[in-house]
Amino acid sequence: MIMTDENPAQDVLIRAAGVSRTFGGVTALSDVSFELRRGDVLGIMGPNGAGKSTLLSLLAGVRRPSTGELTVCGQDMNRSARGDAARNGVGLAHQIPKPFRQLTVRQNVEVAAQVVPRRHRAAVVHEALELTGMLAAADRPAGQLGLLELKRLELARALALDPQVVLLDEVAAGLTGADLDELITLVAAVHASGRTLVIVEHVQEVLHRLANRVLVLEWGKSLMEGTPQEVSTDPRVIEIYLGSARESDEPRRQRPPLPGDAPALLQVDGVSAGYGPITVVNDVSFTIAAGEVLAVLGANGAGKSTLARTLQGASTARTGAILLDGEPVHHRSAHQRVRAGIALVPEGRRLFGDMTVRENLELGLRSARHREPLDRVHELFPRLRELQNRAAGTLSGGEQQMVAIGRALASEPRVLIFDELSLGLAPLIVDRMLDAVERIASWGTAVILIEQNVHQALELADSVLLLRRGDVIFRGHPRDFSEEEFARAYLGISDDASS
Amino acid sequence: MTDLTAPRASRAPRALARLARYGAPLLVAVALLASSEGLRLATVNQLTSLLLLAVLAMSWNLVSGFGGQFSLGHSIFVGVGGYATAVILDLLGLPLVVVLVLSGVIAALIGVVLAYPMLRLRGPYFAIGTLGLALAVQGWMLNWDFTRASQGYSIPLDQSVDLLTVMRIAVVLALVAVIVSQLIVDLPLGLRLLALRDNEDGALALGVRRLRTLLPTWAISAFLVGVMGAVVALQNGQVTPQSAFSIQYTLDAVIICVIGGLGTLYGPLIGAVAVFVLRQFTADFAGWASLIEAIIVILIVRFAPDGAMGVLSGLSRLVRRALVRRRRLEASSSTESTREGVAA
Amino acid sequence: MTAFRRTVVASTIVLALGLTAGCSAAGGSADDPVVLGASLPLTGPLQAFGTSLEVGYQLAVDEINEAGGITVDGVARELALEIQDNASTPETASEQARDLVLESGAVALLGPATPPLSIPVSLAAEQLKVPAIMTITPIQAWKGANPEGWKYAFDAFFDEVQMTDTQFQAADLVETNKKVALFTDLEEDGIVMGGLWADKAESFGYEIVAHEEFPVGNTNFSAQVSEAKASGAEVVIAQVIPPDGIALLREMKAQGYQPEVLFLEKAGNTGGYPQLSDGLADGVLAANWYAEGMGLDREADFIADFAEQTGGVNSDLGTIAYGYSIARILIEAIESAGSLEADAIVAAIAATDGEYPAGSIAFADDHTAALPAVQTQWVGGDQVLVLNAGGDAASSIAVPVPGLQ
Amino acid sequence: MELVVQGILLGGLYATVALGLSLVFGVIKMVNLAHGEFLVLGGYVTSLLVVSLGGDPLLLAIPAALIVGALAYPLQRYLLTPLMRHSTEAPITATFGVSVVVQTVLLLVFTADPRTLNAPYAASQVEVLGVGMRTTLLIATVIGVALVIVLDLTLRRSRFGRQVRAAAFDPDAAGLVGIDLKHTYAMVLAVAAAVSAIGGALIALSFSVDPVAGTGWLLRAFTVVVIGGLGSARGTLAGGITVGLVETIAAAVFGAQYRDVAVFGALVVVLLLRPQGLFAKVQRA
Repeated sequence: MIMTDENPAQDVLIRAAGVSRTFGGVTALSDVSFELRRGDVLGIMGPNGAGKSTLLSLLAGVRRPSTGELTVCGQDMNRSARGDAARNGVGLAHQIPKPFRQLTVRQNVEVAAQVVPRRHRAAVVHEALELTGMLAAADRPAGQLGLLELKRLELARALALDPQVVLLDEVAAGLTGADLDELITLVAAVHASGRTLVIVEHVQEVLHRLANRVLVLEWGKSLMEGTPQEVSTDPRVIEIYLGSARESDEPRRQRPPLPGDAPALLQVDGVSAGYGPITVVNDVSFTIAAGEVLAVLGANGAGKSTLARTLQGASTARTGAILLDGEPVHHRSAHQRVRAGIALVPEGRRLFGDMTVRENLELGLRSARHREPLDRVHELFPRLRELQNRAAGTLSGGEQQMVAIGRALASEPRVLIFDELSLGLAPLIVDRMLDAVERIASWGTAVILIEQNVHQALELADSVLLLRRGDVIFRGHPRDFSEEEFARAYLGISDDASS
Repeated sequence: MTDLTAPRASRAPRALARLARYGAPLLVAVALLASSEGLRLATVNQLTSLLLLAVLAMSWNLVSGFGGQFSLGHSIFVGVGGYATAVILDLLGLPLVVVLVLSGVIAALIGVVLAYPMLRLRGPYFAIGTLGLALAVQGWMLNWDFTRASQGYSIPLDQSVDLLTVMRIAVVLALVAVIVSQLIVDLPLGLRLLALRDNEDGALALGVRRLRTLLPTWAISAFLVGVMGAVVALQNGQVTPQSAFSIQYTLDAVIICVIGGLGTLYGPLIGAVAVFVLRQFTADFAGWASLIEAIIVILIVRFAPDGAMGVLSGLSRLVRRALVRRRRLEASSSTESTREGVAA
Repeated sequence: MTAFRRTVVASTIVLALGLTAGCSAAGGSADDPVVLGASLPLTGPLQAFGTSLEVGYQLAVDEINEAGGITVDGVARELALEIQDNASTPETASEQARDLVLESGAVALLGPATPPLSIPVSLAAEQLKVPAIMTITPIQAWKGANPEGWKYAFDAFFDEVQMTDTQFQAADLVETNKKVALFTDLEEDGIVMGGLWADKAESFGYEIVAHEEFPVGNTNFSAQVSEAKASGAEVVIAQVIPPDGIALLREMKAQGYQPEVLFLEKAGNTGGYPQLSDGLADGVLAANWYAEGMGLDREADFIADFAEQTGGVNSDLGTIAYGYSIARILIEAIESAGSLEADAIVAAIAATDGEYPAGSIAFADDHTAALPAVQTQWVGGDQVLVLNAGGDAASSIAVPVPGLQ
Repeated sequence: MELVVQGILLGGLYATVALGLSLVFGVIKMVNLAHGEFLVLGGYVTSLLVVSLGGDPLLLAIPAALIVGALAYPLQRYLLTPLMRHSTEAPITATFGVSVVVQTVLLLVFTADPRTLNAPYAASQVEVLGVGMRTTLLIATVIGVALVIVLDLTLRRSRFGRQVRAAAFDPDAAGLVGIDLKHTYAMVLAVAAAVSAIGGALIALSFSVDPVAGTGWLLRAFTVVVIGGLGSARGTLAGGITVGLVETIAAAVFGAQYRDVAVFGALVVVLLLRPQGLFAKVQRA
C-alpha cells in the first residue's frame, strides 16, 4: 500500500468542533464534536433519524456543514467540493451498494483508483481486490453479484481510493450468520492494513468486535461517547433504542382481551420479499383478526418496513400468499389493496406537502361524496379541523402524523398498518398517537403496529411478531415475550453466529 | 468446449481477445479496401451510405449511449463538417485529408464550445436544450447568406472526389470510429464515462469529475460526426443548410442505436446494418416506408428495449444457462447424487 | 471471450453485406428494357409536383412503348421508368439518384422539380456522368448552383428574370397607384426574386413602398400586413409556401386590406388553392408555365385528358405537360443517338429543337432552355391566362382581388 | 403598444398549444415528442367533423378533443407507462415513433396540402385597446386563458385534479391512498391530448395545419413550457405570453428572419439560467 509520509501533526485525521447541519429549517445534526486519530475505529450509533447519515455525508464531503469546523485529513470540509474527499484520502462504503452494474468488478475498482497516481494504480487495484477477496471475481459484471460480494466490491472500491480513512455506512445491513462473520473479518483486515475507520452500524455485534470507541447520536446531538461495552450498558442508550415505559399509571388498553377463536381477517402465509439481490423478509406467516393489534418489532434493518410495504402492495412478495377475508390480494397493486381495505401509514408520513390538510384527507376517501369517514378522523384528531387549510408540508411532525393517519382512515380500512408510528416524535405526541391506535382498534380495525418504542407497543398489542434480519424469531402473546429474545433481536449481544 | 462459467480468464486469452477486438475491424477494413477495386459502383455507393450511417450512430452512441447524455443536437456537427469541407475546398484547395481532418477539428471545437454550457443541463433538459440549439443553429443557417440557403454550397466539380475514393474514406472513418469506441471503453476515460452513466452520484463520490469526462468524449464524438458530415458532402457534391443541419441525422442515430442497442459497442453497427437493409426494403413502399420504420422502432422499444444487442445477450445467456443445466444434470446423474441444488 | 465472438459476428455481417451486394450484378443485355430513372417528391410538401411529373413521365414512356419502343444500337427495346419517392428531402434525392443509376441501371435521369431537389440530382448526374433533364426548376437558381457549368444535366423551365417582369406587366393591365408591397420569405428563391422585384420596379414605373421578409413557416403576418396596408400599396407581390400563403390571406382579409392585384407566387401554383384557402385565394394571380390559350402543342388534348384529374386547368396540369415534354426530349435524344452512350445522348439533347406541350424547346450552350412565364388568375378551379407569353393582355383581370372582398 | 397587445394575444394561443405538453411533463415527467401531432390531429379531426356534420368549428372542436383524448389514453396506458420503468429514453423514443406514425398516416390520407377551418370570424378583425387584432387570435387567447383557469381549478379543486397532483408529488404515496397510477397517467395524457386538440383547431382556424406542421408547433410549445416552468398551468400562460412578446418584439427589432433564432436563443438561455423555468417556484428538495 502507498502511504503518504508520516507526519505527527496529521495524527488527528478527523476533527469536528461544534458541527451542525440544517436542511431548510430542520436541524439534522447539532453541535457535534469529536476527534479521530490515525488507527482508530470509531463506531457511530443511534436510532433512525439521529443524524448518523448526515454526519457521514459531511465526513465524505457530499454535503457541507452549516456551522462548525470540520477537518478531514487536513482538508477544511467547509470549503471542499464534491469528490474532493475521495481525492483526499476518504473512502465511503454505502449501506446499499450501488456498483456500476454494467462494468466488471475490476473496472468498478479501477474507476475509483483513478484518483491515485498513474504508476500506483495497478498495485492499488490489485491490493483492493485481494484484500476484499474479489480477485477471483474480478472479471464478472458487477450487476451479477450477490449481496455479500456487492458489499466486498463496495469496500474494494473505497479501498481503491487508497484512503487514510474509510467510512462504512451500515455495511452489515442485510447480512446474516456466516456472511456477517465474513464481513467483520474483512473489515478487521481493512483496519489491519493501516486504515482508520468510521463505522455507522445498527448491528451491535459489528461495533462490539471492531470499534474501540462508539459515539451515540440522538436527535442530531451526541448523547455519549465511550467504549462499546460502556455504551451498550448505558441506560440512556438502551432507552433510546427500546423506548421508555410510560409515566402514567392509567392503563392505555381499554379493549377487552381478544377472544381466542376470533376469525382471521388478514392471513399472511410464507411471504418473502426484498429488492435486488437482497432478501429482506424471509418466510413470514401470521394472522390477524378484526380489532386485534399486532406489534411488529425488531431492530433497524430487520425487515419491518419491507414487510409493511409488501402487505400494502408497494413492494411485491416474491413468494407466499396474502389473504384478506380468504380472498388472495398479493397479486393486486397498492391502490387496489387500499380499496380492498388495507391501508398504510407510511414511515416518514409521505404527505402531499403542497396540498392542504383537507385535500390530503379527502384524497384518502373512497369517493368524493361519501364523507363520513372524515367525521371520524376529526373526532379522533379535532386539531385537524383547525388545520384544514394549512399546507401539509408546513405542519409539525406530530400534526403531519395525524394527517397521515387521518388520510389512511379516510379509506375506511379494515387492516391498518402503521410503519414507525413514533419515529421522530416527542414523547407526549407519541402518547397521543398510541391512544389513537387504541381507539382505532376498538372500532374493529385490525392494526399492524411497527414501532420502535417496544414497551409502549407491547402495552397495546394482542400479539407480537419479532423479526431479526428478516426472519420471525418470535410469534405469540406479549406476555410470553422474554427479555432475552428482546435483547437478542435488538442489540445482538448474545448472538449465536451459527443461526 | 471451454468452461464458460470459469471465473478466471488467464492472461493469454484476454490479450488474444483484445487483439481480436482491434484486429478484426482492421482486417475487415483492409479486406474492404483491397477488394474495393472489384466492387460494383452501386455496391460502393451503398456501402458508403451504410458506413456513414454507422459512423454517425457510433459517434452519437459515445455521448448518448456510453455517456448517458441524450443529445438531440448532433445534426449541428454534420452541418459544420459538411460546410467546413465545402468552403475549405472552395477557397483554399488544401489536400483532401487535411480538409477532412480540419472539418472534424472545427466540428469538435464548436462541439466543445456548445457542450460547455449544455452539459450543465441534466436528463430531459439536456435533450430539450440540445434540440433547441440544433434548431436555432439551423434557423440561423437558413437565413445566413454564407450558406447559400436552398441553392446550397457546391463542392467545386474539379475538386470533387469519385465514389470509390469516397467509399475508401468512409471505410477508414468507420474503422477509426470502431477503434475509438473500443479505446474509449478500454481507457480510463471510458471507465469514468460508464461510471457516470451508471450512477452519477456514486461516480462523483469516487472523485470522477463530470465535465472533464464528458467534454473530451463530446469533442471526440463531434469530431467523428464532423468528418462524417464532410464525407456526406463529398458524396452528395454539395451542402445545403436544410439537409446538412437536418434533425433527421440525429433521429437516424437515435433509431439505429435503439434498434441495435444503446450504449453497446457493436449495437450501432448492427443497428446501422438493420436500418440500412430495412430502408432498402421499404424504399419500394414509397409513402409507407417511414410508417413501417416507425412502427418497427415502437415495437422494438416496447418489446426489446435493449435492442438487438439486448436480444443477443439474452439469447446467449439462455444458451449458457441451458448448457450449465445440462452439464449439471449430467454430473448429478453420473454421480447418482440425490442432492438437488437449492439454486434451482 | 464474448467480446471476441461479438466482434466476429459484427465483422462477418459487414463483410457479408458488402459481398452479397457485390454479387448481385445488374444485367445490361439487349433484351432488358432501357431504364430511365426519376427520384420524385411523391410525399411531403412537394408532393403535388412529384405526382404530376410522374403522370407526365409515364405518359411519354407508355406512348413510346405502345409505338414499339426505342431503337438502340439497331435493336428495338422497351422503355422502363423507375421511380423512387424522395419524400421531398434533398439528401434522399441525391442518394436515390445515385442508386437509380448504379443499382437500377438507369441510363438517364428525369428531374424531381424545384431547385432544392433538382440541384442534388443534377450533381449526382454530373458525378456519375449520366444525362439528366430537370424541369419546374427556375434556370438562374439551377445555373447558380454550379458556376463551372453543367455538362450532363439540362434544365427546361422559365427564367426568373423574365418571370419577375410578368408581375409588373400584368399589374400594368389594371388601374393602380403603382405602389407595390413585397412579401418574400427567406428561401433562396424568395431572396432572389425579392431582389429582382425590388430592382426592377423602377424601370416599370412602380415604387416599392413596403418590403416584408419573414422565415418560411411564418404564421403571424399581422405586423407585416398592417405595415403594407398603411403604405397604401395597391399591388402586392408575395412569394410564400402554401400554408404561409393561407395565413397571409387570412390576415389581409382580417385587416380588410384589399389590394387591386395580388400575386401569390409559389403558393398560388398549388392545385385547388382557392378551395384550400376557403375561397380567399379566389382571383389571386400567379406566374405560371401553363394555361389554356397559350397555343401550345397538344394543348386541347392535355386539358381534355387531365383537367379533371388536376381539378382544373392549373399549374399541376402544366407540370404534367412539362414532365411529358422533358421525358419526350430524353427519349427522342436516345433514339437519335441510337446508343446508350452518355455523351451521345447528351449531344442529342443539346441538339433538341422542337415544339412540345411545354413550348418550343431548344437548349442553349449552358444547357438551359428558357420557356416563357405567363400570368394567370384563379377563377374557380382554373388558372386563367391574363398575360400571355409575349407580355400582352390575354383576358381582363378581375379587380380588386375577389377572394378578399 | 401595438406590439405588446399583439404579443400578448399570440401568447394566449401559444399557451393553449403548450398546455398539454406542460401537464404531461409536470405530472408524468415524460418528454412527449408526439405533442405536435396531437395538435395537428385536433385540426384534422375538427375539419373532418365540420365536413361531415357541418357547424361551427369551435363547437365541433369539443367532440374532436374527446376523440383525440380517447386515442391518447391507450397510448399512455399500454405503451408509454410500461416503458417508463425501463429508462427515461425509451418513452422519448416511443413518442418520437408515434409522431412519425401519425405524420405518415396523415400524409397518406390527406396529402401534404394544408387544411384550414373556416368560420365567419376566421378572417375578421376586432379592435382591442385601439389596436386592430385578428378575431381568431382573440378567441384563442380567451380560450387559452379559460383553459388555463379551468385546468388550474381542476387541478386544485376537483378530486381528479388532486389525484393528479398527488401522483405528480409522490407517485409511491399516491398508490397508498388508492390512486391508480396507470389510469391517472393515461387520463393525464388524454386530457393533455384533448386540450392540444382544441389548440390544433385554433391553429387551423387562425392559420392552417398540414401533416408535418406538428414539429414546428412542438418546438414552440417546448419553448413556452421551458420558459414558463414545467408542469404549471399558470406558468404556461406566462410562458406563452413571454414567447409571444419575444417573438413579436424580436421580429420588429431585428427583422422577422431572426424571429426563430431569437425564440430558440431565449429557450437556451432560460434553460441555462433557470432550468426549472422563469415563472416556476423553485421546488423544495
